[in-house]
Order: sequence, then C-alpha cells, then structure tokens
Amino acid sequence: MASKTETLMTIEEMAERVAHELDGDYFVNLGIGMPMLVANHIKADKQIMFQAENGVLGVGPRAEPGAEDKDLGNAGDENVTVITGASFMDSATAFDMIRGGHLDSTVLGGFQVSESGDLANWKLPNRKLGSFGGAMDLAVGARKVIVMMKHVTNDGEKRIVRECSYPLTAKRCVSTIVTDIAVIDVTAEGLVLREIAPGWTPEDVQKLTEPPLIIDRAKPWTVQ
Amino acid sequence: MASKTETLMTIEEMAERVAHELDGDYFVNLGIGMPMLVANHIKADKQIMFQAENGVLGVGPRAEPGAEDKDLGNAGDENVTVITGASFMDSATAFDMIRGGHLDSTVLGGFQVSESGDLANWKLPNRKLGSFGGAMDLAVGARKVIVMMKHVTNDGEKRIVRECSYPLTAKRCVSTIVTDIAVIDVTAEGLVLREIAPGWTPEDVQKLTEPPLIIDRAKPWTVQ
Amino acid sequence: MNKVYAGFAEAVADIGDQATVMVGGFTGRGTPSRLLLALREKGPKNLTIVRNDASGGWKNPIDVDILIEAGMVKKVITCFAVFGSPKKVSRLERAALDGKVEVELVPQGTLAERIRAGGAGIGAFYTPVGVGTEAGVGKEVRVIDGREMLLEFALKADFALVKAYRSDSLGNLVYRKSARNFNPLMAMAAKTTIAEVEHIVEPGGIDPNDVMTPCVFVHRIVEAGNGE
Amino acid sequence: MNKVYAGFAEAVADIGDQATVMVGGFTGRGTPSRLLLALREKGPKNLTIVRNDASGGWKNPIDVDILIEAGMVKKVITCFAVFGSPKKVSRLERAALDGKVEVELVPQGTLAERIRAGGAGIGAFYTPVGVGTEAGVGKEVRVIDGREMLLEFALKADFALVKAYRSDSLGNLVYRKSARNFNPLMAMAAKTTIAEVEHIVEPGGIDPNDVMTPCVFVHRIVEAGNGE
Repeated sequence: MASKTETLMTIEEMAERVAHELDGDYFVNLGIGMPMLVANHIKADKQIMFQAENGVLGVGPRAEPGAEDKDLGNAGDENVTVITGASFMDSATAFDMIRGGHLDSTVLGGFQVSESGDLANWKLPNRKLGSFGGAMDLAVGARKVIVMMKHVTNDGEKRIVRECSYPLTAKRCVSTIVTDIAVIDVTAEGLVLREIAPGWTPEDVQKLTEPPLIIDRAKPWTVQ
Repeated sequence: MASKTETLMTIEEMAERVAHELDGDYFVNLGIGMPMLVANHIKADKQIMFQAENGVLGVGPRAEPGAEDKDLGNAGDENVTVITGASFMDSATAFDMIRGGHLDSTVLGGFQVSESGDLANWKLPNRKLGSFGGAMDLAVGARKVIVMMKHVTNDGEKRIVRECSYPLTAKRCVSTIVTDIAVIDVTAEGLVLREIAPGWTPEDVQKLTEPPLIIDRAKPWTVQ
Repeated sequence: MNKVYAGFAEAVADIGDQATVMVGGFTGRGTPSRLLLALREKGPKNLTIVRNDASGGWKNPIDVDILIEAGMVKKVITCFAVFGSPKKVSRLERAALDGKVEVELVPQGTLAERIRAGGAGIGAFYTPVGVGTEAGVGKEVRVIDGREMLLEFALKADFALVKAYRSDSLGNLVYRKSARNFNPLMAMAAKTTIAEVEHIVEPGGIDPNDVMTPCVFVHRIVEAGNGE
Repeated sequence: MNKVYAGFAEAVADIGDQATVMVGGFTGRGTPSRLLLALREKGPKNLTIVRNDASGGWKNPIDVDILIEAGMVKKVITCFAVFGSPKKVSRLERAALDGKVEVELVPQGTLAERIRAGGAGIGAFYTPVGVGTEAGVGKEVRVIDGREMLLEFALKADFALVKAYRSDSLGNLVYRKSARNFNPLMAMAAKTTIAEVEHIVEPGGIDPNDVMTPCVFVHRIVEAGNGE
C-alpha cells in the first residue's frame, strides 16, 4: 500500500467526486463531518437545497466572521447562512422529511459498509458509549445513501466487508461508496466497481476489499 | 311528562348552566351544534380560550355580516372571529391538543350516556352511515367532558341509561350531564344528582333516568 | 424543476383511474376548489378520496362530493360522511346506501395522525381514541401506560390536492387562518402534491421562519387568485 | 392565570428530586441557558434529562452537562452522548463510564417523534429506523407494508425547559431560525412547560398565523433578553 500513497484521492477530491454523484438530486442532507465538505464542490450552475436535520432546508455557505447568527447553525453547530427559498422547521418535521423518504440523497461518513449495503458509522467497537445523532434516520430514510470514507483504516484494516463487525447504523441502506481509491455501487448482483482512482487497477482495489467486486465495468475516476 | 313541560329548561338556559360549569376552565372545546350556544353565556369578566378542532385556539364571536373571512370558520363552518391572543394550527396539532389532554374541558351533545359515563352521540341506531367528526377524540382527550342533552327523547325514551344501546362515541368519558331538568355527575359511586330544575323533585328525575341516582345531595338549579 | 403550472387542467392531467387522492380543507375553508373542478373535468374513475368531510353541503359548494356525484369515486376515507340531521341526505350517503361507494369512517384526530404518519415514514401508531366503538372494530388493542389503545396504520396517497394562501415559485407554502387544517399534513403524504395557491411570489418573498409547508413536499403549484 | 415570572429561580423552584426534565435546543441553539443555570442553583437530585445532545462542548458552554457535572442527574435520554472523536471525553461519557449516570441512546428522529407522541396522546408508534441495530435491542419488530419496523413508546416529562424568541404574556411562542428544533415538541410533552423568551410582548403582539407553540402548552414564561 505504501507505494500507492501518492495516488490516494484527497478528502477534497473525494468530496468533489461525491458532488458529481449528486447530479439530478435537489434535496440533500450532508452528514456531520467530512460529508459537509461536499457543499463546497457543487457547481455554481447547479442548485441544491441542503437540509440540516436540526431544522433547516436550504443551508447556504458558512457565515462570514462577524455575520454569525446565534440562532442559525447546522447540525454540527457551524455558523451557516441560508439560501433564498430556505425554510425552518421543528425537529419532528425535519425528521418527517428524512424518515418519510422526501430527500433525494444523503452523504454519510462510514466506518464499514457490507456487501449487502449495511452501514456502520456511529460507534467504534471498543467504545462503550456512542452518539446515534441523525445518522440512523438518514440511512433508513433518504432515497439514496452515499457513503464517503477512506477505503481502509489507518491500520490498513478493510472497511468494505462481507459483514460489518462494527455496530450497525442501518441494514441494506447504502447505494454508493466513494472512497479514496474507488467508486463502488451496492447492487442486487453484488458490489460493482464503477470507477478507480488514477494509478490503481481493479485488482489493486479488490485486494483492499473483502467481498468480491464486479470489475468488468470499471472506468477511470470522473474528473469534472 | 306533559304536565311538567312548562318547567323544562330551554336550550339557552341549559347553555347558561353549562357555562357556569366551566368555571375555572380556560381551554375549552365546544362541540358542533347545541354546545356552541354555551359561548354566548360566558360572563364578560371571565375569559375562555375556545378551541375549534379545525385549527383555532381563541375563537371569538360570530363575524358581523359583511366582515366574514372566507379563511376563518369554526368546525361547524360558521363565520367566526378570533380573540386577542388566538393562534391557528394544522389539524394534527389541533388534535394533539385534544388527544394529549391539554384541554380543560369539552361540551358535547349526546344521544345517550350510561351509568359508567359511556357516551353515544355520533349515530342514531337506525342509520347506516354516520359522521365521527372530532367527537371521539374530544370525548377521550379532554380532561372534563360535559354532555348537554335533553333528558329524554322526543318520544319520551330515556337517554341516561344503564348501558348505551346507540353506537358508542367513547367509554367512561363523561364527567357531568346537563339536561333540561337536571345536572348529574358521573362518579365512581354512581350517578349523583347534583341539581334539579325548578318544579322537579329528585323522584321525578329518577323516573326519567334508568340507572339509580344518588339523590341526597341534590340542590336547586344554579342561577347565575 | 419548474413547479409552476399555467392551468389547473394541466396540473391534474396525470391523475388516472384507481388513484388515491387526498383533498385538503375543512368544510369549504382551505379546499382546493379549482383543482376539484379540473379533476371532475378530467374524469378519472374508481378514485379513493381521503378528505376530512365528504358530505358537502357547506358554504363553499365545490367540494369532494362533486366527484362522488360524477361517479368517479369508489371509496372515501373521511370523518364526515353524512349531515347531522337524517332528513338531509348527502351525495355520499346516497351513493353509499346505493352500494356505489365504500366509506371508511375515521375519527378526525386519527385521520389527521394517519395522514401525518404516512408523510413521516411512521408505519402505524397507538391511539386511545375509538376503543370500544365502531371505529375500533377489527383493530388490534394494546394496553399502554394502563390505557387501552387502538393500532392505526399510516395513510399515503398518489396525489394530494391542497390549497394555500401564498407560495413562492419553489413551492414553499403559507396557509391563512383556519384554512390551514389538513393541507400541510396531506402535502407530506402524497407522491405528488399539487397546490392551488392564491398568490405566487418570487423566491425570497416568504420569510423562512413563516414557511408552513417546506418546498420539498410540493411538486406542482397553480395560481388561483383569491376570487372564488 | 398570570404566566409571566419575574425570575428564573422562581420559575424552576418546584423542580424537585426525581423529576423528568426535557430541555430544548440543538447544540447551543435554542437552549434555555438561563433556566439551566437556575436549575443547577436550585440543585434537585436524581433527575432524568431528555435532550437532543447531552455531550456539551458546543459554542454555547451552558448546556445540560452542567447538571451532570453537578451530580444532579441519574439518567439521560439523548441522541448525542459522546463527541465524535474518542480523544475528547464528554462529562456525560465520563459519568456514564463511572456508573454514575445511565444513558438511553435514541436515534434523533425517533427521539423527536417519541416526544411529539408524548404531547399528542399517542402511546407508541412504529418506525423503520433502528431495526437490526443497537437501537432496536429488546424492542418489538413488526412488518408493516413489507418493511420491518420497531415499536417505540411515547416520552413525557414533568417539566420542559424551552427557549423561544418571542412570547406574548399568554404564552404563545415564536421561535427563530434553527433555534426552533426540539422546543415546540417538548413544550407539548410536559406537565409544566417553562419558557425562557428573549422578548415578551402584549397579547395581540403576535399574528395568530405566526404562533408556533399555542399558549395552551406553556405554563410559565421568563424574559431573558437576548444578551447571552
């Protein structure tokens, strides 16, 4: 793996790649943390209504210093703005929107994704307590769940696995996984390797992926 | 019964008596029909926030001719006004208020009330179809349910019965019955005759009431 | 992504036979009359209608009973099927007695909550309302917190016809006074929500704090003016 | 019937040991900080706290974790018990690891819905969220519409501490922007709802269309100003 380090996609490149995956989507929730970077990579000509589960539809860029509003934040407590056409709602309505299947997609971070699309992203196995946040609702409710995570852990442990060993967030919920080396779709036939980062072969990706990948449709990484 | 006709309380007198029964109550729903007359008998120095289950808290008097608002009615489609401090809400919230036990009392019409406080008020037994409206929710949800009805049917059939023969609205829900001859409380000991209309004796009232009444506490009709 | 339709006919053009259609409003207030007229004109058959009151007979004469009269309805899920007085027979009552329309009668709070559940992805819920009555026949009963409760299932629809006071062109809706009622709930519970609005304004014309139905729930908007 | 209290201490004076207290807010936004400070001062023991996030550590330093630190809490029902990074240990995490506080972790949408159900007289509901996860352990599963769902029960409280932007003296509340969050839900679910509001206006000062929490749900109001 060391010899490949130079061709791992950066987090910003992953975020850009996820942004491309949102083509055609309009109502989108970005999970707390890394997924929030995706907002910076939406093309100017494309409008997306970002939902924040704390009760905002139409989250805009971060507030400029000095222009923060104590009553306006996203789910990660960042000072944000809203776009024209935004709305505020209570937490029940925010989750009606999520659970009721009204969002086109959500982007979530992940610890593990299984062959069948199970997601584990809320607690490390060695930790006693965790935080569910809104991840379980988003994973179950959004029409499309995109997971954005590094392909393996810092210790080289595989994250795309036959069965998750970490505590589950939701079963059979993931549509697509964007990692630092590949874009993989979860399908009824199995995991389909759709795109590969520059310098990687399908066989390289397979070595770092526990379940078998369907590799015959693999293409180069989409650059916008 | 014919000889007593002249001493039956009128509907307006019944409404006035019910109004007195609301002393200490603040959030009150008046059912469609006869109960709506109660609003006219609330003393000027006493403020009540009337709820209408179509989504109004703070219903005021009927709109003056020419001042009707097509978007403002009560549950019976009457053109009404609102008082200062009113609020509008959707039907789910209106019934959260009702079902969740937030209303002090409701006044409902009735066909029959049983000894244990069961209420039948939504359908005559010989009718195939009926309308539930909001009566079932009000009967179950309000903290106090006052039923306002004539003591017997036009055919002289008793309406305060051991068991309701008409289709039920809710079981064990009625607190107090105000009729044209008596005020009766539903208690764990049984039906307590609290007040009697002028010219009636407890025994007279008992004759027109199927279950035994506890009559030793009976007082004259309260006149405000 | 343009949600603004020029005409009512266009907005209901794909409501076909067998569709389940929710119709907002409580008596005539908040009732999308123009959409109802367009739907009658379009004339699909065997509709299932979900609506607070289906008896008609209110101040606003354009109500769901015009669809019943036109023979377009096979089933109605409602709280009000008949008038209070047995002497006045509603179109729905007559059609039901003739065996032409099936009626599912639901207590009003339960109807509101079932619709909300449908939009919210809640499968079912327990309510104390209706236990021991005709509303509870055939339903599961469970004791929760010492109280008997009925299991009631979510309601969803293919289409919701709602009426709003204002909308921006993105579909953010604001209702006025008691015309709100079932409209925000139904807007959430349908695959396609069609809003008849009095005034359409530009995006930004509605304060985000004042939006009552966020645009994610609304798919088509038609401006009606307020002259009904 | 006067709901306006002069001080925060007075408003929380009857919150006693063993009480269940819901606290509005999401991170620091919409959090009733002044009421929390007054409650810490009052010092009841063995409280059960219901709150979206209980980890503290947000921009607003006055959060429910000040009650945990003060040893007043026996149980917390929340979505956020710990920080994302295991390196930063929340007061709740430490107290829980020490066996001093019990934590019931709930998915956020389920928490919102359980609180709403508590206020709405709904006993329980079925949600697809949490099936097959730790959130579903020991809970009934039922297949509805082809989907596995968990049975979740309503949550109620003795007291709700909420934060609003404006109120009239009758207790009609208006929230501002994303500070709304759990506040309207909790206001409905408690026997006694105490609102910390920035500005109290006369009755009539709020348009009836704009009221977000009708006054029937609010029992005490204290004016805080907006200078926190």
